[in-house]
Amino acid sequence: MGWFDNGWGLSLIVFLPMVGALAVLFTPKANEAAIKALSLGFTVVTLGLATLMAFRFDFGASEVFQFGTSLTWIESINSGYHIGVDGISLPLLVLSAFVTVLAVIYSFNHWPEPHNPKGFMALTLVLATGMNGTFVALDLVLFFVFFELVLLPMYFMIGIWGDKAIMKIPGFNREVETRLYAAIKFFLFTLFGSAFMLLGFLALYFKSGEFVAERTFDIPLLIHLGSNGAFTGTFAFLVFGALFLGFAVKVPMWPFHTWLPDAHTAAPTVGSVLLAAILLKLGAYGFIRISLPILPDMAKDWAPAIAILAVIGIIYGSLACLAQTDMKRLIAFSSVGHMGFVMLGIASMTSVGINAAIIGMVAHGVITGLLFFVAGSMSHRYHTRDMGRLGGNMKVMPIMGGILGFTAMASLGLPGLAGFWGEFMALFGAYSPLAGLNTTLFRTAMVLGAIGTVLTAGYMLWMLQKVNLGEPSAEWEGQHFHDVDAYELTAWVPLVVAIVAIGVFPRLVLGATNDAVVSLVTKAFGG
Amino acid sequence: MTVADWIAEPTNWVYLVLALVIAVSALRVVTSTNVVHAALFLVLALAGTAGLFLLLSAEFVAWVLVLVYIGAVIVLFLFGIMITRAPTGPNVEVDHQRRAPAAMAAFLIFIVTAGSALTAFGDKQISNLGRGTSTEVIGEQLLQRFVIPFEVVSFVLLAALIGGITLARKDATPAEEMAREGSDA
Amino acid sequence: MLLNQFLILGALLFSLGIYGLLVRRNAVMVLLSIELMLNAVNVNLVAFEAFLQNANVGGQIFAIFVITVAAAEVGVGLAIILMIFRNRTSANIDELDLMKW
Amino acid sequence: MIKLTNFAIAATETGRAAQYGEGNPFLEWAWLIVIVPFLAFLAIVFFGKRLPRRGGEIAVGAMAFVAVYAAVLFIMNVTGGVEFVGDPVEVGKIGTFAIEWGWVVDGLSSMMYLVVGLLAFLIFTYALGYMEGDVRVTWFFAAFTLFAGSMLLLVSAPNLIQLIVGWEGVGLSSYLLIGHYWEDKENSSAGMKAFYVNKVADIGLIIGAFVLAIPVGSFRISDILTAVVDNPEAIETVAMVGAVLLFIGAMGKSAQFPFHVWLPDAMAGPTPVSALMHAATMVTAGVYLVARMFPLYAEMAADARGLVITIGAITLIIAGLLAVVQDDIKKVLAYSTVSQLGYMVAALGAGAYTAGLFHLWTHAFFKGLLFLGAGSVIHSVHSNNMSDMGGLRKPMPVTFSTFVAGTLALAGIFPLAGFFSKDEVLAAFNHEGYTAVLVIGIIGAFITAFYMARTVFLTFYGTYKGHGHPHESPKVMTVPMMILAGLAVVGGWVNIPGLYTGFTEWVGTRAHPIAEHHAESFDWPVLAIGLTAALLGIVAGYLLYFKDKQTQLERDTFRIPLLWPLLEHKYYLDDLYLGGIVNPIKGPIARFVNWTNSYIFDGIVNGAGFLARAVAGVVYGVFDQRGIDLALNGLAFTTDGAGGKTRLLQTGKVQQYAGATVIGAALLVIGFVIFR
Repeated sequence: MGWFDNGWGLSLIVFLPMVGALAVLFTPKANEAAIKALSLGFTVVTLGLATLMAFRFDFGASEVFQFGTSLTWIESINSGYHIGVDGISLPLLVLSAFVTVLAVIYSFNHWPEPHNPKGFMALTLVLATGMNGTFVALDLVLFFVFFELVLLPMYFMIGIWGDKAIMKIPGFNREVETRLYAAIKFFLFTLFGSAFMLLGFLALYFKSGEFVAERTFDIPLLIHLGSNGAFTGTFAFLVFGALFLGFAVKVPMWPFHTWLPDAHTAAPTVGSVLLAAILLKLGAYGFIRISLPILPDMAKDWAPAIAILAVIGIIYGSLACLAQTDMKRLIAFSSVGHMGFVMLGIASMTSVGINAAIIGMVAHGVITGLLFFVAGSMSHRYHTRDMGRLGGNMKVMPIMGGILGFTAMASLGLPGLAGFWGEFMALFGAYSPLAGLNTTLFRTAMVLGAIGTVLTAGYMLWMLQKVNLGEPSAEWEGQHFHDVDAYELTAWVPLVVAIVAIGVFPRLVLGATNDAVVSLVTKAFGG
Repeated sequence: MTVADWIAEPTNWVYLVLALVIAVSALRVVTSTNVVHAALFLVLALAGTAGLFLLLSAEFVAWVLVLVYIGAVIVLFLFGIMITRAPTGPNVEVDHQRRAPAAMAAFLIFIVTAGSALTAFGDKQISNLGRGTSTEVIGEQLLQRFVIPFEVVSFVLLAALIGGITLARKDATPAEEMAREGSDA
Repeated sequence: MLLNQFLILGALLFSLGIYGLLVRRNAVMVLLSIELMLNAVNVNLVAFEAFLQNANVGGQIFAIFVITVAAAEVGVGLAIILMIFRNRTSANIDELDLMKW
Repeated sequence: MIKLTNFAIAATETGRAAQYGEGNPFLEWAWLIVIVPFLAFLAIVFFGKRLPRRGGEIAVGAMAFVAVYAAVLFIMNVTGGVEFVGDPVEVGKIGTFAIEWGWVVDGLSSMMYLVVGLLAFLIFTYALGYMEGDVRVTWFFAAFTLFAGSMLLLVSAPNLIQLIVGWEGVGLSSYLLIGHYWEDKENSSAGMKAFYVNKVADIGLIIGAFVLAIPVGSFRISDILTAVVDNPEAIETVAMVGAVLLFIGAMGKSAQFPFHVWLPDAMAGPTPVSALMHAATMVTAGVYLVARMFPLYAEMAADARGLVITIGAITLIIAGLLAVVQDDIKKVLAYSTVSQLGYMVAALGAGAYTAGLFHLWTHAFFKGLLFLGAGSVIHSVHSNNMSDMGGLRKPMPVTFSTFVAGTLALAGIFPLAGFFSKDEVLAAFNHEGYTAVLVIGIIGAFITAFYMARTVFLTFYGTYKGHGHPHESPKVMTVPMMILAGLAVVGGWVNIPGLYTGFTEWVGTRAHPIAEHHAESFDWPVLAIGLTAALLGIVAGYLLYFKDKQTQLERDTFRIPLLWPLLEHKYYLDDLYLGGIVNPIKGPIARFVNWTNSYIFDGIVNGAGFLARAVAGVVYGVFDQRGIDLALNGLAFTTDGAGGKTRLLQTGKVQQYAGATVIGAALLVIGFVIFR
């Protein structure tokens, strides 16, 4: 298995989906069965490799980058093809491969209009390459390339297969097609952030020339420099600010979140799932992988600001949820709140908080992914997402209602299910932040975050009451609704199992992350 | 140099007459409502210019102008007018309604060029005109010192020739193309 | 003879040409205006040649070049006008706004 | 007459050396009683529908297992004492803090295992009959089993994280079961209310856990309590805050003032649910938590106990008063439960560990029994309201007799269970010097007896006012009631001061023994006063609601608020009513209490909800959609608009371009000339 360990395995995980995308492109459009089989095959093999990697991963040395390789890539700027996984990226990589497979399975009989499975599958596979690549890249340029690669397929997914309803933009006397509005907003917003991020990367690159012989984009090397106090002062402050903008938009943190509800609402089901499950994680992952270790001093300076924004996000997202009538939009706003917990964990700058962030991300990935699946299937059947018109779903479609209820419970952070650990540990981290940070501020943030959990419970139960409980409205009388079908079950049951498994046995995630996080925190903040 | 001195020079009388002819006919070129008239006024203006060239003892250029321009180009124009069935009668709207901005632009350009000429050259005289430039000198220069521009210009002419033919050649209409494809099949 | 009397006449011809260029609707007449402008250039070239008394008569030779290029330009220009006329049965230049956003 | 101080004062350690511990197979495998309900839950969800009783048999079987296993553990504790902490399974590590699943078997938890297991078994059996033919009987049993599992997980928790997991698990099952008939919005709203109120209180629990865990470096309860005992410096500074925060969590789960509002609404669930969860077990989780952390409260955070006892006392009196004015039989019992929980909490607050748990123990039996009886009645007359009942003594003899047994036990009549536990609580108040609380407790005893008497008389005596023909419930329901009635009678005999105090030893068998006072004999004056108060309460109820059967209901509305009939003849009382002296004074007070309950405390909850919605609307509508989005869209539209305007310049008309070029060039030259 030498080949597997020395970079080929990881490269395969990253690029197999891309190969799959090409294969799909060369398949005749009419041959849908082949397209489905190809995309399923490629994603399953990718997941298989990722699982194999998880099994071969040396958990005793999870702070070391494993399975990696470092090749020359763009010589003129000394940027290399440097990849590798450690305990922080492994869970996210597996999550990404996992959710992609489920998304493909779900797509088998849920094609959003316009049909065109060929294009949709190809985009999904390209997206998978971008997502996997971001989690394994150890070179800033490589990271940036993968980070941006994700944008394009998602833009087309939203823009082509999205919601065709005409929406009125609040505050403006203007009507646009939802999918176009959302796609453009998503693209521009993210690009806006990425521009700053790239600036930050370049600044690091040029500054690194002062410390090493050749300027470098290499993340481990930069981390080494950063933890030895290379980057300080106004320079570092500005660089952190630039990276912050780039990542915060992607997370998204309040007040950079407004693209998210629109994008999630307008995207086709699979798009929403991938967006919620993986794409949002890229930003927070960037914080953990790049911002914190490379610029530890600035991270400390910025931590209160991050914490405040995170808490505002939690409360704000929850309140906004309570005002929604559109089910998908509610779930989208819930992401703002949940990612607020992730960011609160990161802001605490402790091993507890960062562990919380990672397990929170994984949990949010499986839970919100499932929520979007269910919401998508429901709107597929009812042809509406208006919660005022839904109701009594437990009577109409008991299994789907049950899964929705289960997932909502997981989402509100019920202990014993995956969502609990992220929230609980994030609050725990915020209670005792890194020494030197303002304890009062962080404890206030913790209390507000805890109130946020109540609000979360509030809107989730409210949604359940509106959608699941009560009597079905007269509108649906006499109509036949097909309860969960085989494809949906195949796609959902693994998520349900994952939610329970992580909830009961969080070591699935923490076992990989803890040592890596502790090492990161020790290196960056000296313990 | 006073106006009186200027008037005293006989060539200036000739110049004045030619300049008036050129100016008036140029004005008619751009104001005439009839295309044919405009073209003919252009002939007049060009003829006047040829006269000016003679005055400046540039005989070869003067005759080239007459032959090429008046002889060939204007004929081409008249063909063009006829082929495009340009409205030739009076009372046709040959101009835009936006004359004022155009006039302003033209006037600005006039001010700029005339102004710069006046400031740059004041009352510099053209003197020692002698017997004029011989065609021989021009021929020598053209084929010695200016041979490369000469070749380039000839190439441009060739390109223009091919381009003109290509453009003006009548393309087959879509219907005809269909018919042709059909016969192929 | 003053140099300026030729230069100002050239300027006048050029301005009138510009006026025509801007104001004419018919493409053929626009071409006529362009000829006018080229002619103004010729006047200037020849006048300067006379003024400078240069041995290699560059001004006159360039006037000849200008005449030649003008001929070429008229040939191509008319061909284009012809084609446009075929396609749109009009040689009015203000109806040609394909370069619009 | 015996003086108040005439009993032994010396405090004795209750801890005893445990005979059973490490290595005992029963203890090593005790985790089964937690796991089996969860497995049963899964089995019911997936296979329940296909079984003849739609999954009920799995639930009952699992509970039988739990009950038997718990009984074995309990007997082991009774015979020799049990103290055992299972090897925890580490399921994750965050920094240096371990997340572990484990189980604890000691005196306290084995008592709780037995209470949960036994009552769950009996009530599940009862539910087989009660829920027969229900729309979602399978789901009912699934959620009910889930509850049992969560409750056992909570009780068995060796660390605060597991406790929180179980804690929220019971909250979830409570939500599911209260809203069991979710076709009506009222029911699902009641479930949500319970969940919210608990969730708010849980903030206290969770933060309290942080507060205590940080200085100790572990979430293990044993580590925290060891620190309390052996290493006070580490934890002293946070002990008070942590204790108060944990108690806030307990207040939510145990429905203490001002968090009690959810419990009466929770009666929207099926009656077995009310019996098991909202009377016997789940609501005692808060009491259990305080008891589990008692060493913390006993010594370091003694000031926090002031809060505990105050809350308990307030709760017991206001809830008792409220119970008097209810017509819904289940609501009477619900307020009664709140009131009794107040006794338990106040007892713990007074430092009487054993007394609080003893009342928990007896209360579980008789209140469970009362709810089952109420359920049996409701099952028969299809109404919750006592105004639809009456005269059921004859058609439902078993229900009647068991209900009366439960009533007497609750009222604290010798020699039933409630007598001993309530007396011990009151004696503890007296001994610890909380005279005011003692007075409140005695008044509470009177009120308890009074409203229970009223309930019995309105339900079983007089004339039947409902529709249809009431009938006795089937055996599957009456047998559990009879067993519980037996326990309600004898349950208190395990802790008779001066005679047999086994219970004290049982619950005192734990790793960190509690130093508390144990009387060697009854506190006779308190006993006498308490018993008298209870008897007077029953007499008062008799006078008001038994005599003159024809008009008992009509007078209900007038007489409920009155404690008056205790002293006055009934005709004279009517005169007083008619004279309008008492009614204006007393009526409004009870109504005021009721009003504050439904308007102030309920109002705060609802208002908070509405406020949140309103704020949410403003935040979303004004701020998000018009603020941030506006700025963003504004930017976009400015660009767009500017583009739209400027594109008009792009006419495609060559001549305009040329004109512009010419003018531009000319101006440029002029500019050059001017600014040369």
